[in-house]
Amino acid sequence: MIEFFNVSMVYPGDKVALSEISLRIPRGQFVVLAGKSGAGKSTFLRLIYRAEVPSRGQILVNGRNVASLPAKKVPFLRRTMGIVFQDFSLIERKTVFENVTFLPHILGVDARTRRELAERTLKRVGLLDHIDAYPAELSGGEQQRVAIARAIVNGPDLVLADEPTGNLDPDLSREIMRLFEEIHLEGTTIVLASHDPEAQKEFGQRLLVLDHGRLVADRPLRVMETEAAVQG
Amino acid sequence: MIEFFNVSMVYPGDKVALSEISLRIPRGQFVVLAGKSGAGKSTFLRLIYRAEVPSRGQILVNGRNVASLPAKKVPFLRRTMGIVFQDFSLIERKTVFENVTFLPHILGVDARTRRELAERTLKRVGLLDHIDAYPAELSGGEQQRVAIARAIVNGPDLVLADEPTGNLDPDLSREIMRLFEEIHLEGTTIVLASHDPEAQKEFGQRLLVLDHGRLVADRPLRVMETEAAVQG
Amino acid sequence: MSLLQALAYFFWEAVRNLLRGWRISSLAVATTALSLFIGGTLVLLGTNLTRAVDQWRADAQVVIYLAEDASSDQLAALRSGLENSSVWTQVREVSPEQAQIRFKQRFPDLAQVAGDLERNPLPASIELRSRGSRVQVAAEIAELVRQGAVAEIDDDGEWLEKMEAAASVASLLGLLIGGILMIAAAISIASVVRLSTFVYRKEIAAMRLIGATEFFIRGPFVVEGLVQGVAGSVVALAALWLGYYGLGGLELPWFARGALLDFFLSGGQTSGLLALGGLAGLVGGLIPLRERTGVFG
Amino acid sequence: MSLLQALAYFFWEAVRNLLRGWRISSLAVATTALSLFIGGTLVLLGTNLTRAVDQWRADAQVVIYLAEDASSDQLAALRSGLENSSVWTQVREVSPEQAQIRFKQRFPDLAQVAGDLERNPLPASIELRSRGSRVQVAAEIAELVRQGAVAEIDDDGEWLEKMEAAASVASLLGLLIGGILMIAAAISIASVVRLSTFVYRKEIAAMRLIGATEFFIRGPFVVEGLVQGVAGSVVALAALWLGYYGLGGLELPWFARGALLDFFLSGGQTSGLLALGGLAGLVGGLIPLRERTGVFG
Ligand SMILES: Nc1ncnc2c1ncn2[C@@H]1O[C@H](COP(=O)(O)OP(=O)(O)OP(=O)(O)O)[C@@H](O)[C@H]1O
Ligand SMILES: Nc1ncnc2c1ncn2[C@@H]1O[C@H](COP(=O)(O)OP(=O)(O)OP(=O)(O)O)[C@@H](O)[C@H]1O
Ligand SMILES: [Mg+2]
Ligand SMILES: [Mg+2]
Repeated sequence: MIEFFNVSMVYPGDKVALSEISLRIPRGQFVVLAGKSGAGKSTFLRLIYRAEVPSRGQILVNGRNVASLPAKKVPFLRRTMGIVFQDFSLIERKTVFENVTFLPHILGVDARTRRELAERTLKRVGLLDHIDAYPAELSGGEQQRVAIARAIVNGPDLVLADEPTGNLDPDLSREIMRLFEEIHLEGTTIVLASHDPEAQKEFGQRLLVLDHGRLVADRPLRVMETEAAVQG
Repeated sequence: MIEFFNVSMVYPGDKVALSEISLRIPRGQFVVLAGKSGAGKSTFLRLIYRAEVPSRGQILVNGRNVASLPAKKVPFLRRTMGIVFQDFSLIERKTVFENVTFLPHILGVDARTRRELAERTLKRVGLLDHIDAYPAELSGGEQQRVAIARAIVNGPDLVLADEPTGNLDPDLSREIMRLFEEIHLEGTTIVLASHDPEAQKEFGQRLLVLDHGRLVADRPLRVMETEAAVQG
Repeated sequence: MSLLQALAYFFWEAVRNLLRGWRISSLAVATTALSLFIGGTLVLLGTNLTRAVDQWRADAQVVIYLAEDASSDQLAALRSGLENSSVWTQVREVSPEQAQIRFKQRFPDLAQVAGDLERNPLPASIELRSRGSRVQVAAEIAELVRQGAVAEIDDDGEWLEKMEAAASVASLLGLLIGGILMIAAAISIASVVRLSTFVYRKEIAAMRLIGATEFFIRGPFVVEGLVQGVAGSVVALAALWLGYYGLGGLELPWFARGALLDFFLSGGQTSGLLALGGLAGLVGGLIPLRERTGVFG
Repeated sequence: MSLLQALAYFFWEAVRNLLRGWRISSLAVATTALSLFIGGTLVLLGTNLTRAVDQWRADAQVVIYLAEDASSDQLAALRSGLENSSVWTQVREVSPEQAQIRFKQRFPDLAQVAGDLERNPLPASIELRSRGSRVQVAAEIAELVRQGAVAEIDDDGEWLEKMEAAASVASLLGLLIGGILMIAAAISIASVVRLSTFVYRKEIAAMRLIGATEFFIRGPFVVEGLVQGVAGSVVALAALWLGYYGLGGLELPWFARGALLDFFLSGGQTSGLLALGGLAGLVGGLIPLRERTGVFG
């Protein structure tokens, strides 16, 4: 489903964010992307949703070269994905409800169905109370959960999540990770960047580790029975 | 140094963020503030630096009632503090160097001394390479470290840090927490909100736990020997 | 979403943005209104001035003072020549007696003095009003002189030339200023729309990141420009109307009244103004969206 | 930071902001420039028109046609009365022969015809130029008529009145439009400064959060307004200068040339325009900062 062929990303000013990455993520896999701050995790995801075009190499998503996709087609690529951005990227002047159902809205889903969709999804992330609040009226963790709700509301094939639990406490983190697990079990491909050692130990099927833009580890993950041991 | 007397904070729309908090944080203490997402941690800090005025109760900082401080005096209050904001609040159009030395600059520190200050502080947070970058050119974790550098550059008496390691990997988190520990040992009072169980176990002298705006725990912390056990 | 739904969505988004960002949008509305107000004032002025000049042209006279020793044959020939010419719209004879009465009316202080004079010094004259160009009139005058019965000719034409030149300079200037201002209005709306895309660049980026097409992102901004332009022209029309009837209540010199206040804008001019505002808004809303380098890059 | 350092800091911050946000600031500069350009054009026009009208007033004549049967005593009395009056700045006698020569010059086609006439029908006249008000001139004219030697009086004054009214309406309109436009410029700059505080509201909030005083936060914005205003007036002056000398190269009717192009702005007017721009900018920079409810609340 996602294939990287010798992908390198060099930002203006010769900052190498990724170098020579080649890998294949099959449909339905749950991939955890780890690495230190500045290792290139966000860049890796940004290349997949074509927020950035690789300096070298090719990226295929469902067999399509995303770098050569005409600008007009990019929205249609992104609509097949649910994306949780590291900085949330919420729409400031829209309420939680409007943020979560923005894409359904422009896709022509009627108001009642949108409300239902939003309520169902916000319930999953524990934010139903705040459905009519504006982002500025929410705590950091609440904003993060809105971003997650927005990413999954449409039942996308592929979910890209950049540090989706950075602002959440351990219990809530684990709940959200379970949510991703659930979505994964419904057949969704997930690529999730995370610093959280819990996430890296308990969830996902495959761990990719980046270091200074290089892929230094790529190994299968198994769910480990450490949950009880580390409970806060 | 900081005293809360029956402090409650109710946001517009009757959202109770803090209720009836009374406590005293003596000079030089390292306090860790824990609690679930939405528990009121950011609000607690925001009240101390007068980004918000309590709905009821009084907050004294160095014996001064911050709620009754005239607006003109607020900047002078904040200058005695170093603050790390949950959303970083970096100045977009200024470089890392300019962000870190903004306050020294307007306080009349000359360019050479500012450069020295910035270099010394950025080295502590491991960002010397990015001294001339703009915030948009940094990764999430790098931006967070700029925010931390800015907070401590002036050697403040009091450091308020809201989730300062949310975007950092465990190793870097620990390094940054050690940095706070170091600053604390120089006599600085620190109030640090964090979800990070590591931070809550390894660092600080006192743990405050908020839950739905109530102070549900206030207990001393000792450094525990768990570091090796949880290493990622 | 169907096209109709999309348009409704654009409209509501635009209205919402305008209401929330009213300080920003009021700048564009004000600039448009001001431009159209000044443009409209100049149109009004031009229309009224042109009519006033037409009026004066109609009022302007060529006065032929008849020679005292003109024979009655000469006079008859002169009269029939004037009657048959197509240049003159009015031919009125003023006898020396009528001239004296008029003189007394014009200088009432002197009425007695004039009456005391042993002889009426005022000659008979014929007052003519003309239609047609200056050249035609000049040719006719030449013809009159040839007849021999004429002692002197007094022609308002020179002054009229000045007034016509003044009116044409004013019209030219009005068109120029009006044109510049309309461009300014479009640029101003464009700037405000561009600004509002800039102010909300993060939101726009967010929408784009989650898969909104350019059509949906830009639509509300185009409608925003359009609404601002139309709002500006409505404000301008209201101000013109108020100014027009406000001035009507003042004591003005007859000249100013004639040049300013004879006619308000016609229905065509009014809808033209509205259309111009809408056009400026539409162009203003579209310009920033065509740029591939900016926020919409 | 000392005050001088602070001002230098404000200035550099302002310039940096303006350069980075040049699309935003060019709107304010353009609006100011446009306002001052139109204002300046009207001032130029007003100055030149007033001078032109003065010129015409000086050129305007009262022509006395002498009665053919006037006695030489009457004529002598008339002449000495005219010479001794302070109202007339020029007294020129035109003999019937001179009148005929002039007539031939004026209507060259008819020169032959006029020469053929058995008798010169043109009367002798005296051409007067006046100084002083219409009332004084009217009184003098009355006096002349009383003398009895006068056959007819032809007075340009009525037309002059129209021109003067036109000039005064133009000046009034100029002042009005100029005033509105200056206010518009200040409002526009204020809006842009307010906008730029709005666009960078997060940065401003960040600065405030880390302990910057209002002085340091607002300073650069005030200077930004000032720089925009001055830049606008420099652009306006350049455009005026170009337009003035550009028009100078065109073929214009004599009237337009006289009314438009006799005098460029004086040094005082130039510095006045610059000062107005600066003032508009300063006011524009200060207005949004006085509001306690907005970004600076
Ligand atoms: N400006 C506001 N208006 C209304 N409600 C607000 C506002 N800011 C915060 N709240 C509400 O107050 C409660 C506490 O918010 P606060 O930001 O203090 O939580 P927090 O403990 O920092 O959470 P997190 O760990 O997610 O950052 C939340 O439920 C939030 O929705
Ligand atoms: N727009 C940009 N211009 C220049 N350099 C950039 C830009 N974006 C990222 N970088 C650099 O590329 C490197 C990788 O950034 P990236 O955001 O991918 O890191 P990350 O792994 O997501 O880090 P974090 O965990 O801190 O979010 C960093 O060193 C960063 O400074
Ligand atoms: Mg990242
Ligand atoms: Mg918080």
